[in-house]
Amino acid sequence: MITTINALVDMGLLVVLSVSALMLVRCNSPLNTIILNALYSFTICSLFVIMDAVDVAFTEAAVGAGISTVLFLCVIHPDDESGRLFVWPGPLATVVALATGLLLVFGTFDMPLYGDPQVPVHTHLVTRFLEDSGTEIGIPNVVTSVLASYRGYDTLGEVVVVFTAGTSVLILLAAGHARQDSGDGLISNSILRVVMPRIIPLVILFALYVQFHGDYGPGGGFQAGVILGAGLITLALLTDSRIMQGVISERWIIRGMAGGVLVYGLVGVASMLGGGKYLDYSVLAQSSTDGQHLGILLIEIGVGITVAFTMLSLFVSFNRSGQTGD
Amino acid sequence: MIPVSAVVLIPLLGAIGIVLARRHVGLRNLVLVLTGIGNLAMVGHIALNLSGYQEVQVLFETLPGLSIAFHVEPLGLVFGLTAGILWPITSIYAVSYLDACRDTHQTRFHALFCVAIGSAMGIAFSENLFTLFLFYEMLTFSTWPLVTHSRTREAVSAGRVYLGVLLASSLLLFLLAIVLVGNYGSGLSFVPGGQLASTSPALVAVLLVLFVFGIGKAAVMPLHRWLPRAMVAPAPVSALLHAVAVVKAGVFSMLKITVYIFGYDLLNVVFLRDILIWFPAATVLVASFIAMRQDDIKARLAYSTVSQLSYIVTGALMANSLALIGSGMHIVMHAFGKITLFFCAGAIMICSGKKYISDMNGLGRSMPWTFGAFFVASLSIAGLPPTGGVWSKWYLALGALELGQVAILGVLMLSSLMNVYYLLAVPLRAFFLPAPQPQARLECRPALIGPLVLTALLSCALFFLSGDLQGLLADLTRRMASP
Amino acid sequence: MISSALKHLPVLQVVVPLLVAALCVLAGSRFLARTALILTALVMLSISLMLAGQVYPDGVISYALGGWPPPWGIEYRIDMLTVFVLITINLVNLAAAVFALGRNDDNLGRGAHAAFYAAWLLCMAGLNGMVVTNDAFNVFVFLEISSLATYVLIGCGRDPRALLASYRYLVMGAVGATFILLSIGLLYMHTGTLNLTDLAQRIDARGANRTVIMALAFLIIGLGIKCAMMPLHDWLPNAYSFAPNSVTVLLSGTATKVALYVLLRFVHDLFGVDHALSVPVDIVLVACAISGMLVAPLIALRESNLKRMFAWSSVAQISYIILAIGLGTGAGVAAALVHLFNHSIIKVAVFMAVGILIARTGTARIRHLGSVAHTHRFACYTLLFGGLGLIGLPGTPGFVSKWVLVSAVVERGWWWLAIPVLAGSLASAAYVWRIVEILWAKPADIPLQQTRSPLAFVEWFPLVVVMGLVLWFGLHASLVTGWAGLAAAALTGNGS
Amino acid sequence: MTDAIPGLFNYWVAIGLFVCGLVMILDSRNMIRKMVGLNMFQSAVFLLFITMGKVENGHAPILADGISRFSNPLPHVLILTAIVVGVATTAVGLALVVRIRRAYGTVDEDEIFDRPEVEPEIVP
Repeated sequence: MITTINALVDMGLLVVLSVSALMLVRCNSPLNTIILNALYSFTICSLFVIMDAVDVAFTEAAVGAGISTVLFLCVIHPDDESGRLFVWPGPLATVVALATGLLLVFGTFDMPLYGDPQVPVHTHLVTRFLEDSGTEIGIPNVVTSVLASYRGYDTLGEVVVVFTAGTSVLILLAAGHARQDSGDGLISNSILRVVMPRIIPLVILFALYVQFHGDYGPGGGFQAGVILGAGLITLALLTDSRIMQGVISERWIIRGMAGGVLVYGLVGVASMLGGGKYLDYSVLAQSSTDGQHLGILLIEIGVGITVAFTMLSLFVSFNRSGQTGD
Repeated sequence: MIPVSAVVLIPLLGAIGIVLARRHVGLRNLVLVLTGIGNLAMVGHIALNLSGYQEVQVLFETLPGLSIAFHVEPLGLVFGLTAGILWPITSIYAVSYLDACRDTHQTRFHALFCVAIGSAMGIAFSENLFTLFLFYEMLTFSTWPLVTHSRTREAVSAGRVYLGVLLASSLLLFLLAIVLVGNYGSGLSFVPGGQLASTSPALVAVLLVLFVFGIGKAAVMPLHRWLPRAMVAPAPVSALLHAVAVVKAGVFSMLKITVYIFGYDLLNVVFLRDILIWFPAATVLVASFIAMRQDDIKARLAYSTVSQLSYIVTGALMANSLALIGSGMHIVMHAFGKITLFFCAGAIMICSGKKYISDMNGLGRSMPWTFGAFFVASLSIAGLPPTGGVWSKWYLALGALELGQVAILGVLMLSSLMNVYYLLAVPLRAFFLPAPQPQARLECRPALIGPLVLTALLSCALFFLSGDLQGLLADLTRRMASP
Repeated sequence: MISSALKHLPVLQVVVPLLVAALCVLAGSRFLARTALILTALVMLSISLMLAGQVYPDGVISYALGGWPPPWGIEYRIDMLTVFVLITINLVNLAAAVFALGRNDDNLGRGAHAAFYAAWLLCMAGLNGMVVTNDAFNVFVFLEISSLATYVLIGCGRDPRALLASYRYLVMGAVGATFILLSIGLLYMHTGTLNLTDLAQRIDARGANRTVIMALAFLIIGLGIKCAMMPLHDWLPNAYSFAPNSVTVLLSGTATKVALYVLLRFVHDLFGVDHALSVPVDIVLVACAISGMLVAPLIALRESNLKRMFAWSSVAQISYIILAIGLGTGAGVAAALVHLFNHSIIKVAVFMAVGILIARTGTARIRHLGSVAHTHRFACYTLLFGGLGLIGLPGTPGFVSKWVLVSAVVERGWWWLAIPVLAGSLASAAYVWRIVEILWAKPADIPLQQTRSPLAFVEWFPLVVVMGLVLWFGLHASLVTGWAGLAAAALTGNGS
Repeated sequence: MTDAIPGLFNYWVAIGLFVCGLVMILDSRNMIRKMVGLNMFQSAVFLLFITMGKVENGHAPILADGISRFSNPLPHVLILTAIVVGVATTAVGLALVVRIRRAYGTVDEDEIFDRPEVEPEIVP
């Protein structure tokens, strides 16, 4: 039985989470929905931290609370404010949802209890990751080891998902619309305009830290990419977006998106050429752990590039559509 | 030795030839007639070299145990010969008929006609149920455009009934029966003695029901509705397809299945057979009743066909060698008789514009050849000498006696009496009743009259040739006795 | 060099389209992307065929990605079943890719063409990835790659309703994917592993409990959405009808088929054919299948849009595959595979013909298509023959499918199931013939002569090839059925 | 049974979120709100995964001296990927919403579906 303070915090956060979920369901205004959604994301982030999933928490904070919120904000429209969002769910939806829920509750009684270390989840695959990754891969963050090496192929898939999303948004929002240059920056608050540009180098520095420190602590290419992307987006928001276009054209943003995927994919090709299986980093250098280090470094860079440029691309696409939509 | 499949491929190639020659009417018609003659020559070749055609010819093996294959056996040969002889005659009739109608889609018509005949040939020489079903459906689909040839609203709606009944029965019941035979029986091939010897009696009974009602082309009531509706088609279609190829394909399938899938030994012990036989028997009577009340000549002929088809189905269900001979002969006799009648009906419609029997008083004197042929053919259908029809009915009657079903014998006799009444009435009315107004001579051009006189003469000739036919079929019964 | 590349074929099957997609976006040129699409499609098909050449004599190929042995790493596992599906979808892909070069009815903005072809390749990479992988979570990742790409491909349709269709598919698809993720989580919870082979063994060893049953339930719902099983089919008709024609061709032969494959894999491999689960999976699948095969054709019969009508027909045909899967026997699996292949090639031909017709006449409204057959013979005759295949008339692959299916049904002892199967055929006959009647016999509604235009090579060539396959496999089905039998043996041999 | 309530509470909350999300997806008219529901729906599953990865008295799975008990990193890896997949889906969905608004002037499903279906002009 779990009686630690950890469990109490856990339960408390769960209650907060439930409340915010209910508020979200009942919420009637689009803007509030989005803000509440961000709140909900942060709560669940804290829960992830409590449950030792620091990398996940980091990602959820960057994505669930960060990127998603930005995307939602790009899409809502002043006209939507008038409509009532919440309606009491119809009988069909209620029955379907409740039936699913009851089925799940029924199933929970065979599930392992929270924190029980003696269940198959903790005794089968994971023992190798925890016990041997130190010698096989040689980096402390087991999540990074598993993510980038043991299940590196899934991560390639993940990058491709990001790339696919970027490409998809590009296709959807490029359709038939000539590019319109916005005049001034979007945020006219003068304090922000003064302060933010000075912070942005720090943001970029932080991103680089997260990128390369992922082996040792929470973080990695994905989170770094999001931060870098966010920094550049902020820059664009604050200043004349043409400045950003001067720095980097849309063409190159798109190429960057593809470039990261290629970096990742070609690391795999390189390991095939080196005589190993696809994404077997051990063959990339003299010693197997050096190879793993090198491989993980390279693919994390690939991830970072794709994610950062995809964030930029998403922003550019949505931003353009926002301007031309009116 | 030319392979059996040539009888199927010649008409199909002919169809392609007709389409290719569509810009030159003369060439197209030549191709048509040559295809018909070539096909007849091929069937004749098979008939004369029976000993050379003992082998099964496998065209495609779709799956193990599921192949498109052909063989030659007496029943199929009889059906194939009948269709083969009548087709070139019909071609000549069809060309002149459509020209007389100033039809503008003759290429389509003739090409599909070839496909339909090819399908009928495929049915005749099919070696197994799969091949039979393939060509059965091909026949259904290739005749749909012929039924709806005029593209009028009435024709399209008739086409729907036509396709609906035939497809529904074949896909739901016939196919189910084939699948069951394939899975529970020992194979799909037609072999003397049948394929169901080792199956349970209940399954055999179910299969019998499925086959009798699944083969919609045999038009056993209540699945007969498509046949009268199909009469919107041009006369040559009604003549060859709905008196010979399509409907005979149905009853022929019935016969072939009873002989080669069930086997008479098995069929005679199925209790349900004695109940089921009353469906075709009732059809014989009821259709004759309806035919008596029809004034439209093609409708009357259509119901007469329904009735005569059920003679054959009844014969097939009697499951004895006399009835088999009778049924096999009736395929031929009825074909020659009925095609003549339809040729006549077409000729009357083209040349005098009349289609109601009540309008035909005295018409015989202005169209003596046509009504003469009608008279002869009516005798054949009714089963009176000197036409071939007498023999087939004779054997069917003997078969009914052997079965011990005197009631069925009665039904057949009664129906024949009605045949006499409703068919012979037409020429008698035309020759002996006075015409409402004096008429000029209306007889059609020779190309239209020639075929119908020829088929009428052939009906008479069959009276004398029936010995050969009987010999052929008796050979089959011997083969069944010693599989 | 070559021989070493042969060792890597399983992963190349997926990585080649992935990287080419990235290169397409990098290059950004429409011309290059089109060339790359065709070449990659060819390469993918060749890889599948070569894999078949390797698997047939050698048995199963296991490829450990990253060099980590399964179950710790991700494993690619190729057996006869895998290559069967691989060849099917890559064949379809090649045909659809060539067809996509023709007149396209998409709504792409400037500069989006290269991205469109990239999305196409990503979709195929995702689908191939789902097929070759032997890792439950990897299935989910590649499912999402293909799904995202599919959403956008559908959304490229010219009609604005394509956007709605795509959106709806996205929502349903995301729910389905989440169900699948949940199911994978529950399986992982019960066994501690993600490798399918390992999972099967551990489920066998530990027995089933409520967690596993729930996992199965959510899996069936999730995959049911992706493969458009009857009550969960809502997205499919609109998605197919408003997508660009070439995309419809692609999807009809690949996306749902791969979902069915995954269903087959999970249901048979993990839960075993005769596994003593206390839930009647077979009954559920069969009930859904029956409702699909009877209801969908009736809706198709009332449909006013040609493409949507054939989309409903897909729902119906998919039900046959689900029925075969639900039988839970080796013969059932074989029947499912046979129909999977046969329906793919028939539907591809049909949708190509429909695409050609719509591109010419400018309308998909059935009632505007009167007498079109007289001016657009090629497309209409293909449509006719494809339709006959959908009905399942002898001489077409459809008959072979139904024959094998009904035989499997009878073998299972449920001979009465043959009745809905055949009734479904009859219902298909009704909607097919309705179209035939209009195309051939209804008076023309639009100035037909003006709609004539010569067929481009990329339009008729793939159609002729696919039609050739349809004709060939209608008459010589032994290759397909034999292979399906081997594949079924590979599958049912694994689970128990 | 005394363990069940604290031991399974996480799951139950996750299920509650799951149901809330499902209701939002099934019954929202507003397409944007539907996407929010989808996010919630997915996060419920994430919560379930992370819950099963937790080990009592465990630490974040970063190897360090003196710590021997770690929570399970594998669910973390899976959910990292799943979160990314989720946001990718959201992005594509919202892009579609933007296009739908452009084409129909609204993001209210009922409003769009209440309109009569207009077939586009025939353009051969």
